[in-house]
Amino acid sequence: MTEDFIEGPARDPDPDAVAARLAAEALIVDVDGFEGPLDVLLMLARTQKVDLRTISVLQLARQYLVFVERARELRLELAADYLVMAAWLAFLKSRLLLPPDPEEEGPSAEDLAAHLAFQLERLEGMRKAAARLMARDQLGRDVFARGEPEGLERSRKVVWTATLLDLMQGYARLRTRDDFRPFVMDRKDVFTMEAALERLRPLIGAVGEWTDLTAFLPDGWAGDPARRRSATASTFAATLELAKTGVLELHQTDTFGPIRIRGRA
Amino acid sequence: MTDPIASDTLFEAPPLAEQERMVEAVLFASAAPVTIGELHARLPHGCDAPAALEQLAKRYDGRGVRLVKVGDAWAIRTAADLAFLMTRETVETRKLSRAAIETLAIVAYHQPATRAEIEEIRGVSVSKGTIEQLLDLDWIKLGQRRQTPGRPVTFVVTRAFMDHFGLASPRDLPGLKELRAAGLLESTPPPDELPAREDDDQTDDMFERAPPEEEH
Amino acid sequence: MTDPIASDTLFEAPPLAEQERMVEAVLFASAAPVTIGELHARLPHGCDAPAALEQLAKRYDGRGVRLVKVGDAWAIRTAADLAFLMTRETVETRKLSRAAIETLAIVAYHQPATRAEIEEIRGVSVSKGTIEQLLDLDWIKLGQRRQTPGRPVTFVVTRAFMDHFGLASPRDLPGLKELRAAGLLESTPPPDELPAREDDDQTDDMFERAPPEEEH
Repeated sequence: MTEDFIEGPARDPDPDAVAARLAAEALIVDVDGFEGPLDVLLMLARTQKVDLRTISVLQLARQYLVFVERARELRLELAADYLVMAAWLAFLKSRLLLPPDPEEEGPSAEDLAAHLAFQLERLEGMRKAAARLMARDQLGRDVFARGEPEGLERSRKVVWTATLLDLMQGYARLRTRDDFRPFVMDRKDVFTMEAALERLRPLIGAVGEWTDLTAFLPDGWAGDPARRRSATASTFAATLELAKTGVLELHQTDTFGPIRIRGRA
Repeated sequence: MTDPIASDTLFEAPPLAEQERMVEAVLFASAAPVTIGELHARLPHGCDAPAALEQLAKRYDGRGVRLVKVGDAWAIRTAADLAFLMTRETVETRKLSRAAIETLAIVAYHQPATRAEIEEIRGVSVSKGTIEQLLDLDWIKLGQRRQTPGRPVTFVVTRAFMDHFGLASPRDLPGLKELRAAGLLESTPPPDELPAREDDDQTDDMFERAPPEEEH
Repeated sequence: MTDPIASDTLFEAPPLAEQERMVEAVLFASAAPVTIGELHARLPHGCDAPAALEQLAKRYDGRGVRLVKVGDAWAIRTAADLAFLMTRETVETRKLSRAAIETLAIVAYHQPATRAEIEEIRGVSVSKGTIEQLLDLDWIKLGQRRQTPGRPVTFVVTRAFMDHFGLASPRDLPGLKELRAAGLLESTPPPDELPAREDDDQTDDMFERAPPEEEH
């Protein structure tokens, strides 16, 4: 719509400056309709009525600066992009007007102008391409897919596999597992020598008479044969240990006869 | 002549070949079968939908798609003999879980085996899913009920199991001694532990009271 | 001969006429384009899908529906000249904004294109909503990251885009040759001091390294 608005005044036979001014005014009315400064520049470039390759960037810069000036007069708020472009174009304009400075490094004013023209041409090219793309026959508008598709299914089937080796190894693993159960000592029915020593040491000092070893078995260890065996063995071992240190004496009258002990205080 | 607009713009109906094209496009794009009435409403004035349909049906004769009548409406459908092309199976191979392999091995070596027996040997409970998977695979099946209190069901291996594992009979499963000789038992248990589990006897044993061989 | 199972086991492809029927059925059944790979996966072993497609395309020449190529896939679509019959099927799509249309065109003609490149060409920043809308429509998708500092993501057009606009390949984009001849698709870094957007300037044109086509 904006485009139509511009095309009108641009047809005016008046010189470019007038057309540009009119165009700029038209632009200002609808600045929201523009997609950034490049878009505005492209619109202004069209008012020059020449191929974008031969456009006068100097004139374009003037047109744009007029556009920005008018926008300010009308107190329209312009986005920062537009002002940055205005500043840059003012700079470009001055460089294009001055003779080139041989000391100056970087791109020449002509290079910068040429690139701007390229950008405009490229944007124009993309716009035309987009229009041609949208003018193609479109699916759902001009051509149609099957309305009632029957569908292509892709089902996934899982095949489970195992080999005979897996089977045998699995069985072997099971059948040998019990054979290798870790050995656990049965501690419930074992009276250790440490326990016997601990028990005897405080008692032995008070024993002045020969006393049968079995009298020193702890309570609850004399009944059950397994427990009795364990307690007897450990108590005997403890007495030997204590005899070695000289705190008690042992006495046995004959083979398998009762073992008697007494303290040596 | 009843439709003034159509007859104004197109005094003549398009040729039948063109009508056939139109019917073809409409049926193709329509989300539901189309009745003759609807066709007449959509086609240019003066078209003969039944005639166009008849031509189209002839054209599709023997093709990959057919013109079919659904009630009083018409639709294009793929030929029934090509239905197999519409589903495509992708096969994924997965290794059986350890639980499933062990359960299967127990059934194979001890069949008929009850669930309680499987659990006793594995030392853990057997999930329902594992048994179901093996039943699904057709590698085990229900045997006769055990004649003990509770009459528990037993499991036996199938013909499909033997086919898969390349066994002529469950007797062909190697015994523990052979497994050991083959190096499948990683280490040798202490000698005096062994006689207690006369494994080979045991495994052979079960085939003496041979499981009912299934007919497949 | 037509028995798929028999031909599968004999490793003998059905005759070309039968393959053509099969391709016809598969393409009719699907609303989306079907790739050559998918066709081969569905057809019996040894089938020559491109040959069958060629025959099928000839058969449908001038009919109410057409065989159309969409990248490496094929689809059956109604003939565009019959669009006037399809008012009932027409999908009212939300009108795309100018920004979205231009962004789409830039991605299509310059793909893979980074966001910075799109902005450089349009001279204005691209709103997130625009990219999202195009992604939603499944007309653009993420391509490979550009191997430049920051590894920016790139966008490429999809098969759905080509399907929608009836493009057999990205080379068929309208005006592509002219744009390229005019040097407008080349990467031309702006000289310093231009108030241009930061870009990473590798607008290689897309046809040198085609984007990976997705499976459907």
